Amino acid sequence: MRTHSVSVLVTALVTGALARPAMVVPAAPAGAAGTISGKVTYTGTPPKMKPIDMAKEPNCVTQHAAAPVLTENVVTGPGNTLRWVVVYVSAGDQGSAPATETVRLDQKGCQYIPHVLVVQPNQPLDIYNNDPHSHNIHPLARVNPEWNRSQPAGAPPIHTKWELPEFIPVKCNVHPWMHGWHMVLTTSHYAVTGEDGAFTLSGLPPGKYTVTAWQEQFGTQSQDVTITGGETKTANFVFKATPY
Amino acid sequence: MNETRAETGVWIGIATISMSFAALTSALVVRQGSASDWQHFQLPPILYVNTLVLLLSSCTLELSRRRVAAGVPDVVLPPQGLHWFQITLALGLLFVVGQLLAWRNLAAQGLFLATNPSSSFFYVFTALHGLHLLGGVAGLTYVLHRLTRTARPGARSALGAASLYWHFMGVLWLYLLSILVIRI
Amino acid sequence: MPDIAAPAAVHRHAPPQGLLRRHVFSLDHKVIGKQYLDLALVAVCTGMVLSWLMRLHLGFPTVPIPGLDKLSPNGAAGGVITPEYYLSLMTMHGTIMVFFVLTTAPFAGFGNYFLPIQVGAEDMAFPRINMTSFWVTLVAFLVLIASFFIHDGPALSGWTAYAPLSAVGKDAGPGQGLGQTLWAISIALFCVAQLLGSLNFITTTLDLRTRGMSLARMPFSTWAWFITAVIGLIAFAVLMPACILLLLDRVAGTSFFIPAGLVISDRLQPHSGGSPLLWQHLFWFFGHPEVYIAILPGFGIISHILPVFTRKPLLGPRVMIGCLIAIAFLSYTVWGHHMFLSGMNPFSATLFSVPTLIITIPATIVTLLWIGTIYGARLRFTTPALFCLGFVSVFVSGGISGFFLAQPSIDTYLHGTYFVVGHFHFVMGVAAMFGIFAGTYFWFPKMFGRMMNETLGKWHFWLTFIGVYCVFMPMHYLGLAGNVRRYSAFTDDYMKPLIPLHRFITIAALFTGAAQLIFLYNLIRSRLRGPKAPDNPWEATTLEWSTASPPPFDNFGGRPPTVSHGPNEYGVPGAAGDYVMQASR
Amino acid sequence: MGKLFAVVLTIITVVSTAIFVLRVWWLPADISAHGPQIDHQLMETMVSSGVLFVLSQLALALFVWKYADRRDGRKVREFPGGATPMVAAAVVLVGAEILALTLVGSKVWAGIYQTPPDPNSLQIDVQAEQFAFYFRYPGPDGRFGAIHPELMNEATENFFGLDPARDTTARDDIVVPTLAIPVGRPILLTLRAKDVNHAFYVPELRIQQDFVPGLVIPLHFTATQPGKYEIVCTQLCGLGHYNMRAYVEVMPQPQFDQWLKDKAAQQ
Repeated sequence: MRTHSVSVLVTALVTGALARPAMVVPAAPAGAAGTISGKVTYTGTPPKMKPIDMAKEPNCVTQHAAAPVLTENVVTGPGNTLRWVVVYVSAGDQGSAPATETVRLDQKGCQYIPHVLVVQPNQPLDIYNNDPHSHNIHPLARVNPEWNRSQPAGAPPIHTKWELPEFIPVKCNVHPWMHGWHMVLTTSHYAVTGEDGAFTLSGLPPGKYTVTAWQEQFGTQSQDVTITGGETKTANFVFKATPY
Repeated sequence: MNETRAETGVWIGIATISMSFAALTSALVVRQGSASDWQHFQLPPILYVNTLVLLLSSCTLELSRRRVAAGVPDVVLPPQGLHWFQITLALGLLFVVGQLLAWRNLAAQGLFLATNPSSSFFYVFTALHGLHLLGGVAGLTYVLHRLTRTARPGARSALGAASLYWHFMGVLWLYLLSILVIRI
Repeated sequence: MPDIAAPAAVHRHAPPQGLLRRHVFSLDHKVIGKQYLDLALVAVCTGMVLSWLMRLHLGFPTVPIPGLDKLSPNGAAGGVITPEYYLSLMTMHGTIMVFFVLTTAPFAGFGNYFLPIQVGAEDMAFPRINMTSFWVTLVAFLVLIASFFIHDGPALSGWTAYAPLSAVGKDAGPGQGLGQTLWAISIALFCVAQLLGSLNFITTTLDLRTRGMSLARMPFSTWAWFITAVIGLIAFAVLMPACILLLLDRVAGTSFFIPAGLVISDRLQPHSGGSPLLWQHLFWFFGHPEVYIAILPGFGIISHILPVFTRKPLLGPRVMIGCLIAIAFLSYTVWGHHMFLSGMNPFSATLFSVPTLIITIPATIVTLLWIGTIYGARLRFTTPALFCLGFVSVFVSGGISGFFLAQPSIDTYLHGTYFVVGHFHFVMGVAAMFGIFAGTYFWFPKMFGRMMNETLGKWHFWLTFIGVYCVFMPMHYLGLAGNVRRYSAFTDDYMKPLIPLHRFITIAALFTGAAQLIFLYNLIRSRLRGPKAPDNPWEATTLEWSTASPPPFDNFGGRPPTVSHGPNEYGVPGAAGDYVMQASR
Repeated sequence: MGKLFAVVLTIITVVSTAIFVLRVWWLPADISAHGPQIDHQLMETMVSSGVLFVLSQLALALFVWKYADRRDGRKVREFPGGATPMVAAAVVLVGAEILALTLVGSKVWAGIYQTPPDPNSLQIDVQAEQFAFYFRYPGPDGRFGAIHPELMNEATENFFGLDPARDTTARDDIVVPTLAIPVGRPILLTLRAKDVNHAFYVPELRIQQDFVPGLVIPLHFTATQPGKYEIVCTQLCGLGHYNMRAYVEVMPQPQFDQWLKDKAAQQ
């Protein structure tokens, strides 16, 4: 079985355990909330980010004529930083408010923007097709019901949501190179590392937390962090990269 | 004489069923050749007992038919004819029970429908034959009901047709058994 | 076969009493025939609406169709048809038309109604089985239609349902989950119904012919139904196990048709060793005889009706029957021509192309016999006559394009293009339909005791005749240009310039479809308020015209006819009214 | 009414035949070595069946025009000679035509599908999947890496499920979505399907072959005209069937070598 799909199963089980935390939101304690921040880097030689050849879809070729799109399974930045890593509180979370604002996923230039999208259970999700040709969204959900729908050019956005926590790989059936992830997390304390590989989890009441970092190719790592007052703790993650 | 309609109907039914099993046999041959994952397995010995039971039931049915034919036409069924007829039905059901035992034997060996292609075809062949045999049992009971209730002339030709179907079930099983022995 | 003495008129079943027994669960072959025809009518309306939706999508892909998103929120959000919904429409259009219209109407519908009367019997050999086969067909139709209303929508693997797309299950895409399972169950049920129906047809033809009705004196339509029943018997007996194996592959995890190592929707499928070509062989062994099941009753109806309106006997009646039998035999040797490029051994392509070309000889003879019958005729242009002439012309057009597809070398280019779509629509979608229209206009007076309106009938003919040529002849040009079939949109550079031709076809299809509403209106109005029909409005000779309209419960009012003449006694010098009835003294 | 039918039928026949004869819509120009034979076979069939089509339609129209019933009580006349001339015409005419078409046709077909490929033809591995074609060149070592279905991962562009870590021959394989071939050189494609049935069809190359899961099907041809042509799928494979397009670029040998080097660099 592929390495990262094993990791998907493991994390799905772990987050599944958190599926039904008491949803009652404890009143914020008197002291200020703490934050955890840090950086995600890698060691070793990461797989080469190959240019994606979109010859099949001329519209996308013209859109990316200037800068060819690279594969996004391992996106490295200056200083061995890793992008698209989801860092979240996997244990010790004292209940998170269910998110209500709508999350937007765009399909532009035959790419999913953002590549990794984090939502909370039952959070409204709108999927737009901004390309002049049709796409076909196929989230390969196992825990949630799987669905597979086409979205012709100019079709109205698909309004959907995910009920159960799961890490769902998403692919476009019409453009095989188009891949993305929908991470359904029960906690509201999460962050996705950007170009600089940095993340900050803020608004954490004092308590003992397990912070987990997930990367689609290299799996997950966890660290325990204890927050006593309003201070900022650092937690860095280093993934071991292999070229293939 | 439209009395032959029942027999003509059964002959056409026989043609249909043989065509279906011919199609399944060709599917078996093609499937066996198309990949190297064909694993032969030992046929449960009870199958041979079942075969004897089925052939015996054909003999008893023939005896019963001769008794009925020898009897005075349109008179209520002579007792021996009825006696042999009921034995035929019992043997038929015994055959079906025997087939189920064969299935349990295979299941005990861990060979289920989807385990490998040879067991798939074994189950499909025996299931379809068993189904058509139960159809034959239903036909025989219907004929028995018509014979015993009102000895209308049509009933005797219906018995002829039903016994023709039953003998075909036996022949079909012999053919299937040979295919199973050779191929699976 | 010696002349069979007419059976003592033993009333095996007395006329039914209750409303339910008379109209719903009836044992009377005439009621069952009408029920089949009504089912086919509903099916053809459904099929035609599906073809409208398909053509609208191909001609004008971005134009939203109002109300469609209500029928299928997933498939056509905002009324714009998505590719998977288009393929579902195509699959259901094909399946409904081939099975529930072209096999049900000419064979089961007219055959059930008229075969017993034409051979002088009072009913089918096994009335209960006959009733069962109708109700199983209806259940099969409902199961098929049900797949429109499930979450994932109907199957999308075409009416041919090639494995592994049809065998893998929901991983293969939308519609391939429950939708494909319902498709397979519906077709398996349909096979059961057709096998029982064929059994009835053959037994009735062999055993229940009245005194004097030897095989040689049977009308051509009876011959056609008899031969179609024999073909159907063998063909559906092969499709039945194929559907069972497909269902087992889908539900029980067996691997009859699914090989090892398939990665579908990023999942390695848990199957191994199956052969997709095995499904194609089993399907097309049924598939090609099926297209003859659709057209042979049409041959029978045209050969039955043409003499009536040319007032002269059919040219070469023995040759005609010989050709029907020859076509029946050859139809089982040609199935490989659907699979020239399917990965089958190329040597067998040459092997299959020879009988495919040979089968054009009996088809040509049949056409020449019809044209020869019109020579020296005294043509009466009633609506059934016009539809017969239309049938001959359209069958010629459809048959000619068969020459191209029969040769593997040309099929290399034309396979999978609109040339094939034009070919089989001309032969099955139009010629067989003209056979059904001719049969309806010809036998309506006998079935309902009322005449259909001739003016409406003629309008219906002219609009449909010209319409079908405008719809299906351009498909041959699309095929030559390489336009691939079963595409829901034409985004390829070399297909984009063909879109204007698709728009023309779409408009023509809408007009031709609208013309069918004239036929529908004529049917309903004539059933209610058509003028009373005499027993023999067309001055025909066969047995159904020597009894009342509509015929009594046991067809001949207790007096089974004695047949003294063949069905072809037209233009007889010295006979009263230039024809001699089959049952005349 | 008879005259109207005859006129309408004649117009339909004339218009349909004219569109065929004038080639308003016609095959694209052929660019393959075996193409002219197929075009010739098509033209021969077009002419012979066109004649058959026009004759029978016009005969039908003529008879319907002449023999409408004018209630003048004239007798019906049988076709001179009865049915035998019909049978004879069908057997002789159509039989001869079939014989000719089969004899020539089978040689054309054999030339493409029954002859073994040219030994020094360029071998390219083609994989069709739900809804794209991918082509694999052996790379400098001239050997293809082994395919592992469980390793197939579109996100990492590992379409053929290669295992470069352990399989050295797979390291230099070049996987691209465009089929580039040198002009004039025989090409041998090995077609394999990843999931369901697909097909490889290039109208200009006059070549078409289905992909069947579980089978590796060889297909060989030689392109004679440089240019960029479209490869489309003609076997229903699911919702993206209409969009499974790829391009075949026929280029002179030096340009092809350069193209291959550039693609190798990107692997």
